[in-house]
Amino acid sequence: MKILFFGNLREQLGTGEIELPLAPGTNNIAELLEALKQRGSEWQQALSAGSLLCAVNQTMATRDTLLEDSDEVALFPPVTGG
Amino acid sequence: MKILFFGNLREQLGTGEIELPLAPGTNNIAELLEALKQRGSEWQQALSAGSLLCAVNQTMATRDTLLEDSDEVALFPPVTGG
Amino acid sequence: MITIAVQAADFDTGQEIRQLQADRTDVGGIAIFTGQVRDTGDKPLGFMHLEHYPGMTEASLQQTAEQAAQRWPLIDIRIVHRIGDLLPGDQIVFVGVSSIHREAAFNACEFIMDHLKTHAPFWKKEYYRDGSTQWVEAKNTDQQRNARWDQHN
Amino acid sequence: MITIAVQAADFDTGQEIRQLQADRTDVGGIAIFTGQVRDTGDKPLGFMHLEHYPGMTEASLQQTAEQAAQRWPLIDIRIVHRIGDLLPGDQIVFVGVSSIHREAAFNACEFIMDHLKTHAPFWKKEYYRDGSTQWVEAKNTDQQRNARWDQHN
Repeated sequence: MKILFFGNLREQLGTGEIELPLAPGTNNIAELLEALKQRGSEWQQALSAGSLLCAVNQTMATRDTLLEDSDEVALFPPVTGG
Repeated sequence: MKILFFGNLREQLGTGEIELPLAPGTNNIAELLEALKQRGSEWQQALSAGSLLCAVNQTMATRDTLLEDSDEVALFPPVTGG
Repeated sequence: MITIAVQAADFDTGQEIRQLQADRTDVGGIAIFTGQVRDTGDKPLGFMHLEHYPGMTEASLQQTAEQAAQRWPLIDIRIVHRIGDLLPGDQIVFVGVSSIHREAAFNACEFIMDHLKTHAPFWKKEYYRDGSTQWVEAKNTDQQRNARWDQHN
Repeated sequence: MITIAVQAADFDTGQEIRQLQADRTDVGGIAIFTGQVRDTGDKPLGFMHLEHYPGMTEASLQQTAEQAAQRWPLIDIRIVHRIGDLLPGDQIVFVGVSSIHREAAFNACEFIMDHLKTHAPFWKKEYYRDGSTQWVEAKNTDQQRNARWDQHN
């Protein structure tokens, strides 16, 4: 599974993209976030923001959106275009 | 007193402007309209529309706006610019 | 700054917008409306004549712009309205408003159009290709739209 | 017709508007919004960087435009959004909507801006002249403004 990070979150994590096999027990975005938080204190802190948005296959998703290993997941702070 | 007519009203009356001394008893727009209606059946008909707008010295006015002989009065149908 | 023009000549919308943007770094948003001559009635339109009340027209547009400037925090207001004979598809009116914030720009632009439609002394007459003519009737919806701004006061 | 562009290059607002007007005689009104880079904070701005999510950005703007087209009787929608490094005063975004009636054009233009501000994956980072940087924070007022459109449903 490809996971992309944008904006401030990309800077906080020090990476814009990781590849990860979808682990057993990680069925939705909420569970993916919990799994990613185990990667270290920066991850724990950066991914705890309730305002964090997510997209699955380039469409806005929610915490309970289900995941497949072939998905492109993106995590990012609230958008500020326009 | 100069009295201007615009749009459809100008066509109905066949004139865009008349000069008229302010007659005794003609103190406001409503009374001016009544006096003008005496000029003939076209005037009677054209000036009876309740939707008719008026301006005094190039500012929107109402039926009870008071008049002086030096005023520029304008009568016209609802506006349709834009 | 308020800029008003009533003219027979066409206007360059891009140039009008550049005037609103010109060398300023405090403009957050610009809301613009342009109106064109439509040819969507039953009878094909030859041209439209726009009659106006010289002198009062400019004063009326100025007052409308000043009301908008009192109501919202605006930077610049530009209004251009054409008069005379216009062909289908021709530009009639340009209203452009710049502000720090887009909400003020949107509201002011819509307010100016609604106010102009009900207060500025312009009258449209349509000349059809079959030789007949028709004065355009004022729309009740324009009155209603303008009345909204009084309720919001 | 819906036209979407996400690009580093500047755009010509006059040309965008001419595309909306182009040779059509059924357009009654065109509502436009343009946003510029502001320099009104405490620290003088050097430039602003606009990051985006390639692919999703275009899809998101397309969806927003389609929602507007379902909601109001529109003729054309054009959205241009720039990315990369922009200087104070530079144009960021163009939203133009043409319709037979001005009410639909105004509503759709404002809806698209509100939706874009809360849904399109763009992130602004400010680079100040003193060398410091700051990610622009999302505004609660943008969320509230966008929520209005749900209530009106």
